[in-house]
Formats: sequence, structure tokens, C-alpha cells
Amino acid sequence: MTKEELAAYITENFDGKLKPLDSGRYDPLFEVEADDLLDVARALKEDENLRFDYLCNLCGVDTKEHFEVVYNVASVSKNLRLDFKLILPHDNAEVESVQEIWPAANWYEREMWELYGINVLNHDNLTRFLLPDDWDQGHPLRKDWDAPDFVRLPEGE
Amino acid sequence: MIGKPVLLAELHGLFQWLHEKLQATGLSQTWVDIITYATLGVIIFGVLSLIALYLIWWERKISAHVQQRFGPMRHGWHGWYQTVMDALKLLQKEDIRIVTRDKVVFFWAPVICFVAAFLAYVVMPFGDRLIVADLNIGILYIMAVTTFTIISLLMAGWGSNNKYALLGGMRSAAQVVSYEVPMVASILTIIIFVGSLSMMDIVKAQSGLIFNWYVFRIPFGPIAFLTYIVAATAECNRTPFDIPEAEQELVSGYNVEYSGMKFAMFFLAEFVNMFTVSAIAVTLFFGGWNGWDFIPSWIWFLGKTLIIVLLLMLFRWTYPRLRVDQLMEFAWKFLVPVTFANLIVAGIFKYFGWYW
Amino acid sequence: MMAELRTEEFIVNMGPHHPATHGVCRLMLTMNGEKIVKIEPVIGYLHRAIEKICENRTYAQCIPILDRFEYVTSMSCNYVFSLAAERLAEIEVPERAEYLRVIMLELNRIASHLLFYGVTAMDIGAYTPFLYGLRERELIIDLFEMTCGQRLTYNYIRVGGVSKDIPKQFVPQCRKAIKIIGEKLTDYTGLLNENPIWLERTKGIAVLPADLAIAYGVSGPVLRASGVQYDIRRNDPYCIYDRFDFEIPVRPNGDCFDRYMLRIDEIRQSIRILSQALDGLPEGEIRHKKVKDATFKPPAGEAYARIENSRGEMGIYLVSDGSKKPLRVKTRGGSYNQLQVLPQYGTDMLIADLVANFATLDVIMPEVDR
Amino acid sequence: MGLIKKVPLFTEKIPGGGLVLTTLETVLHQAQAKSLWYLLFGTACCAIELMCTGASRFDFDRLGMIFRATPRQADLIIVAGTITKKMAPRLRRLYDQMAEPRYVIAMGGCTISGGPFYYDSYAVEKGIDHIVPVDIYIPGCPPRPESLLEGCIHLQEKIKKQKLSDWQEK
Repeated sequence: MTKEELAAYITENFDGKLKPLDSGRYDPLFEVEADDLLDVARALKEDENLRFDYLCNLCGVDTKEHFEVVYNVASVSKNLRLDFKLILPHDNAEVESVQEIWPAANWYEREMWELYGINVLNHDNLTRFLLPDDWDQGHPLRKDWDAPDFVRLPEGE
Repeated sequence: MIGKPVLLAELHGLFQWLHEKLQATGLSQTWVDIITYATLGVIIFGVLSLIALYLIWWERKISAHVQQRFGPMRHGWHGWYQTVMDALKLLQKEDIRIVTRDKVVFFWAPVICFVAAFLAYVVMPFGDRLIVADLNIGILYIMAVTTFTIISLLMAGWGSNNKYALLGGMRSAAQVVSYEVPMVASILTIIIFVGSLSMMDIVKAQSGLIFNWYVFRIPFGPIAFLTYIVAATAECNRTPFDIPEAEQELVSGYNVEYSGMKFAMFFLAEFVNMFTVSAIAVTLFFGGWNGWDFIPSWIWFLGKTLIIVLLLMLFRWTYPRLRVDQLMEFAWKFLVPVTFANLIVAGIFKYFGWYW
Repeated sequence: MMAELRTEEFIVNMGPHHPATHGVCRLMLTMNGEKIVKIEPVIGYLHRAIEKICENRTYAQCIPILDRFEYVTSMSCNYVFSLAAERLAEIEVPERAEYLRVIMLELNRIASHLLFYGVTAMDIGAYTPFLYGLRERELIIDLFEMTCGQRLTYNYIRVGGVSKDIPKQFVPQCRKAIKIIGEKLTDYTGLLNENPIWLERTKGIAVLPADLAIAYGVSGPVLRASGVQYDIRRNDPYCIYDRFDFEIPVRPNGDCFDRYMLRIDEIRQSIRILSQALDGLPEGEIRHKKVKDATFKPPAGEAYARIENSRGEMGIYLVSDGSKKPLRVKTRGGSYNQLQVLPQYGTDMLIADLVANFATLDVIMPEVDR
Repeated sequence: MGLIKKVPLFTEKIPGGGLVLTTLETVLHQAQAKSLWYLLFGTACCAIELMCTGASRFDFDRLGMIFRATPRQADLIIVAGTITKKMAPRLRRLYDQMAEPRYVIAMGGCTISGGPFYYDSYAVEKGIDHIVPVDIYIPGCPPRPESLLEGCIHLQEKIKKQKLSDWQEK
């Protein structure tokens, strides 16, 4: 099942929930709405000729205007790869936790919350674990983040 | 006796001469005894701590050569005074008072371990008539004394107020106790043939050439020797039984909190224990100081012991470590039955007089 | 009837400084006597904000930072970033550069597995294999030093190819090194595999079931030791791995012994790949013409590149907005998921088994903390 | 009185530096310098180089340095690798747990000034000399085993030249 067949299969089976995007350069990239994220994810996992049971990566992206939450999934048995992402407004962004479908997402979501401030709903252990315990300077990976002792690389010529 | 002593090389002539000189000074008998045993004690302590220092250096060199590297090289020819420097450095280290309610236990643990390690040498036959006191319960005395180390490890584990030390202390107590049983049983099989507990009788019973050594008393000797060596490595906490100070699990077990001289005492005691254990093995199985007469007897004894120590050291650098429950299982389910079976069959053979 | 002896559990910190945790991982163990009731990994002691740094660096400057992302196999970090950048800008890498990349990646995999072999044996108590493993690893480090001058963080594979060509004596010395390592493997397994203590300490200990592994995103040797045939070199092919014939070692029962033995088999497979790559090394230039370090600007877009690293799938999700600096670099390492799955299957065994289990997972902290 | 002052000079000339004439001070410091037990403390890439230095090719044991697992028995801590803000209090506590004549080697760029993580990193301590008093700095990222050995030899020289008086107020 090549990438084009996968893209075609997805567009006609998921009736508009997964809109294809052209900014993906290698694997098929789709966009999904915030509220039907969970059932799309469950469908991707249960669909018998997709079987996306392996979460490669889950990360937040801050593009100054909005946040994006990107899910890269793969299927171990069917050798498939798929990315889909979620556009969220810049202030008080929220996303459902996909922990029941892919347990691997637990730490990824926790890290995304800690570094970006994207709130993850009904996540079982949303606490700080990368930054020091007494960290009070907000979420560092945001583009607009700054701190007194944060030294930026001086611009080259 | 076995051949005439070769001039001064047989040290017992020297001690005899010194003893008569002391007798002649006319002091009362009690004073003479006090002085002789005091000097003998100092000599034994000096010789043994030198041997222990040498063994530490030797272990570092052997481990280096087993691992294809050099080991201490810069300090003296092949780093011969490296361990002297270690000891001197440990002397200067700060003696850390840790916050623990039972300071007495914490303080006395290394002392007991250190003293217990040296007590066993009262009855050790270093050579022809070179023995401090030939007790008629020699080997029994040694067994009683070497179990002191369990108490000191437990005290160290408990006194250091540190979880890792506690785990290390508990483990070492369980291990040394459960390996005491097969060790004593394997010694008993030899005592059956000798008929007396005194160390001098044991060595005399093996006089003559190699064929009289108990290690060749098929089939009891080799079995007893093997079980003894295994139990002995467990007795002095060496790999593959070095659970108490397992670096990877317990961050060096019971001596986590000890620094400076206290740690040096534990470290020295461990090597003196290793020497004791191999000395007993030599006395029981390899005929103590028996050998051809042109070499003095105490050099025979020293040479054989160092070979056994070499064996113990090679164990350490080749074997991985056993888990605690596997270690217990091995002791109770394998070693104890084997040694007791060996003991019983040896007893039957001795009773009916069939042994050859 | 003796009153029930009240034993309460106590918490032991296999703290940030501990000989068994490679680097600074802290495991809070709730223990009942020697048995472990609960494991709670506390990480973040090596969080160096690599992703934040990469957002303010040009593409050529990102590569030395990503060397430190996974410093035992830095070649694969360089490679996966350049693969992501090449997928963004649709760049064709010349033949010779592809072969050089495969050679460097496989050499780095062997070096990492040798380090794994040494450290695992040391954690289970045998000190000598550590020195043997590192002795062979030095052969490979000499090869790297010959080409890119550094022993650990190479900065060798760049976007569009490799930075320097290999010296003349690289190929013969590499062949000699592979032959030596191939022979020495029999010594290594001879020292440990027939050793009853080693077998007792690793056989049947800490079995990781396959479905739990897949659910938690475990990949690489740990996943293949649980019986799942999934290797990114075969299932999601990149570079020119489809030209070489090598099998993917898989072992069925997922205990510590299988994870250990699988890495030894992988060394043998890497040696096969290396000998084929060395035979087929073509001539030609070593870097794509148009890619200049200072002015490389990929078009806007995003791509996820993932490769088979010695510790599982290593991936980089690269988002570019067309400027000189990447908008977002998300680094994904294999140890992150292996540490996440540890509390699920690593409990109710002795602390010695936890040390053995943790060693065979081969978790190193820069991949977890980034 | 001058003789006592010049004693260390005499010992240099006697081949092998006869121990008989040296003052207690030089003997003590010789012992400290010749048996430095380093603490097994590696956080990042420099830890791999520390392991390689301890392995067969560049052997630490030649200088009489063996690794100890507990800070109590170590008298040298080689800080190998990046110290992040979360790790700094741990490093300070480890340093406090060590027994007194203790020395610190800062190995690698990260421990000197934050190294490659100086710019743009919100979580890395920029150098460790404000956490623990450092004796020897070894530059390099990661420094080669030879430079680590050279650093250790420099530390040994420094210990040998130390005076007992300046040991108290250190």
C-alpha cells in the first residue's frame, strides 16, 4: 500500500474528518478538528487494513500565530506511516489526551504541556518532570518566551 | 622430624634462641609470657598488615592484567608502593561524623571487623614449630572467631543510618551465616581423617610428599576442597558472592558511610580475611608447610596460600554476581546436602577403616 | 497466633548519582524488603533544551548541537537531521556520500553495541567484559578520528552529503577492524553465554510482552527481542539499505538474555553490511553541489525522518518556514519510550533484577531529557 | 635553621627522592597526590570519555586512580558532563558528602562555561565554579582521554606543591 493509495483510502473512508494538507514533504499529512480527534484516532487504530498501533511521535509546534499538535503514527504490521495535526488558538489551547489509544502518548503530552502550556484534558499525571521543580518562568519553548538570564545567540553578519 | 632446619632460614631456631635469652634475664614467668606473646602479637600484626597491603596491590595488578591494562605503574617499579600511598592517604582523610543515633555501633563496627580478622592467626601454623599457641581445639577456634565479621557487617549496616547500608548489612548477614554451614561441614570431613582438632596435628597427618595431602584423598578430599573454596569466597564477600557491597545495586553496600581510616579498616580486614581463608585451605588440604627440606617451611606455607589467593582473585574478575535468593538457594539446596553427604560417607569409611 | 508483622514499604532513591543508572536517571523505588513494588522514574537532570537551541541556529549549526542529543551514536543524530532536511528540500545525495553514510552509521551501531555489552556485563557484576568491549570500541573510534578528527561528537554527516572524504588507509583499516571484532565476538559470548551465573541472572528475567512494547512505542532491539519483526531499515527503508542483504535478528521471549543476545547478533549483521558497503564504495563527489552551509534555505513545510538507531527508532520532526533557521526541531529517541515502559513491567522483582533489566534496556539520558 | 627550609631541595637531588630527609608535609602530600580515588560521577558525553580513560587503552589505574561509588570514599570528583539547573543542588550535596582533602576537576566545556549550551538554553548552569570550588579545568567537548590524564597529572602537581598552612583555610 503506497503513500498515494493510503492518502486516497483515508480521504474516502474518513468522510472529511481528515483533510489532506500539502505541506507534508514525505509522508501523507492530514488535518483533523479538535473535537473529533478521539474517534479519528480510534478509527485509525481499529481499522483492520490500517492498524496504526504505534505512535512514533507527538509534539507541539508554536508558529507565532497558532499552536499545532502533530501526531506521527505508524503501523507495525502493515508498514504504513501517517502524520496528522491539529490547529489550536494561541491562548489557552486545549487538546484531548489520546492516552487510552496510544499509551506511549502519556509522557509526550506531559512534555508538551510543560514546555508549551498546551493543556491536555483528562491526562492521568500532568505534572512537571523535565524542568527543575522550583521552575516558575512559564513555558520555555514558546516563541514569545523570555527570561532575565536567557542569553540568545547574537545574530551573525 | 622432616629433615634438619637449614641454618637460620628455619625461623623457629631463632625464636627458640630469643626465648632462652629472655628466660635467662631472670624475670618472673608471667612477665616472660607477657613479653613473648606481646612481641609475637606485634610481629603477627606487622607481617599480616604488610601481607594485606601487598595483596591489595597484587589484586589491582592481577585485575589489570586480566583486563589487558597495566594497573599501578607510576609509583615505584610497577607501582609497588601504591598501596602504601593509599594507606597514608586514608590516614589523612577527614573522619566524617554522620547523623545517627547509635554512634557507638557506627564507631565500633570497623574495629570489630579489623580485630576479628587478626584473631584467627593465633593458631595458624606458619611453619615448622612456627605457631603462636598450638591449641588443641585449633580449627574450632578459627571457625568461632571468623563469624565475628557478621556482627560487624550488621553493625555497619545498621549504624550508618542509610538505606543502602541497611540492605547491604542484611544481605551480608544472611549470606555469611548460610555459607558457614557448608564450610564447617567440609572442614569436618577432614577432621574425621585427622582425628584431632589441633592445627599442628592436621599438618603432621599430611606430612610426607604430595600423596599424603588430603586434597588427594579421593573421593572426599576434592569434594570437600571444592565446597570449602566456594563457601570461603562467600565468607569473605568476594564475587560471585559479593552481594553486600555490590557496586551497581547498593552503591558499595555496608561501607557506604565510612571514609578515611574506618573504610581502610574494612578494606584491610577483607583482604586479611581472604588470606586467612586461603591459609586454612592450605593447612587442611595442601599439607600446610610440608614440602622438600631445602626450602624453609614457612616459605612453603606462604607460597601455597598465595596460589589459593590468586584463585580467589581470578574468581572476582571473571564471574558475574549472583542474586540474593539464588545465592541462598545455592547454599541450602546444593552445598549443604553435598557436604553433609560427603561427611557421612567419610564417617562410614573411617568407622569401618576402609579408606586407603 | 503471632501478630501479623507490620512491614511498611520504604522508598529508596536510585538517585541521580548511581553507578547502575547510566548518567543521571533517578528511579524512586517503593520497596517491600528486597522486592520492588513501584518504580517512578524522575528525569530532567540532563534537560539541556536542545530543541530551543536548534530553533535559533542555521541548519549547519544545528548538527553539532544534535551530536549531543545522543552522544553514543552521534553519527545517527547527524544523519537523521540531514535526512529530514533533505526530505524538506527534496535533495538527491550523491552515491559515494550514501555509501559513506551507511559505513559510518553501521560502525557507530557496532561501537554503541560494544559499549552496551560492556556496561551491561558490569552492571550484572562481571567487570572484565567492560574492558574487553571498550578495547574493541577503540578500534572503531580510531576510524572515526581518522575521518572527522573527533572521538565522540563527529559533526561529519551534513545536509546533502558528508563533510570530508575518507583518507586512503580508512578502507583497509576498517576491514581489519571488522575482522577483529567478528572474531572477538566469539570470545565475548564464550565468556558469558555458557556461564551459569550469567544465564541465571538474565534468562527469563523481566519479560517485556510484545503488545505492551508496541503500545508504549518501544522500538529497536528491545522490541525485536520481544518477538516483533520491525526494523526501520526494512519496514520504512531510507538511504540505500535496500541494496544490502542482511537479516533482521528477532528473538521470541523478550527477557534480559534475549535483549542482550540480540545486540550481539546485530553486530554480526552490521559487519555483513559493512563488508558489502566497503566492497561497493563508488568514486564521485561527496556532497550535493547546491547545498552551501551558510545559505541553505529549505522551502516551507514539515517532514518526519526516522532511522533505526542502536537504541530504537530515532526521529526528527522538522518544521521549516522557509528561513535559514528551522521553525521547530522535535527530537525523538528510543530510550524515552523504553524508560516509560519500565514501570509497567519492571515491578515485583528484586533490585538486582531491576539493575539487570535497566542495563539491557540500554537507556541513556540525553535521549530522554534532550 | 636554613637547612630545614632547603630540605625539599635536597630530596630532589637524591635519586629516587629518599624519604628520610623530607618533611612530614611533603610525605603527606605525596601520598594524597599518588592515590586519588575519583567519584563515579558522569552526566553527559564527557562520561563516555571518562569511561574510555578508565578502560584498557588510557588506563587511569596507572596513576593510582580507581573509581569509588560513594562520595565518602572519594577524594576527587571529576564533574564530567553538563550540569543543569536541576542537577546543581545534587552536585553541591555530593561535594559536601566527600571527606575533607577533596579536589574537583571540571571536565569539558559545559562545566567551565556551559559549553555549546551557553546560548539559548534555559536549563543549563553556565559553568560550575559557583557551585563547587574547582581545582583543574579541562577544556574540550568532550576532552580527549589524553587531556583528561594531563589534567589529573596537573592536579597531582598542584597537590604536591600545596602547603599544609593553606590547607586549613581552603
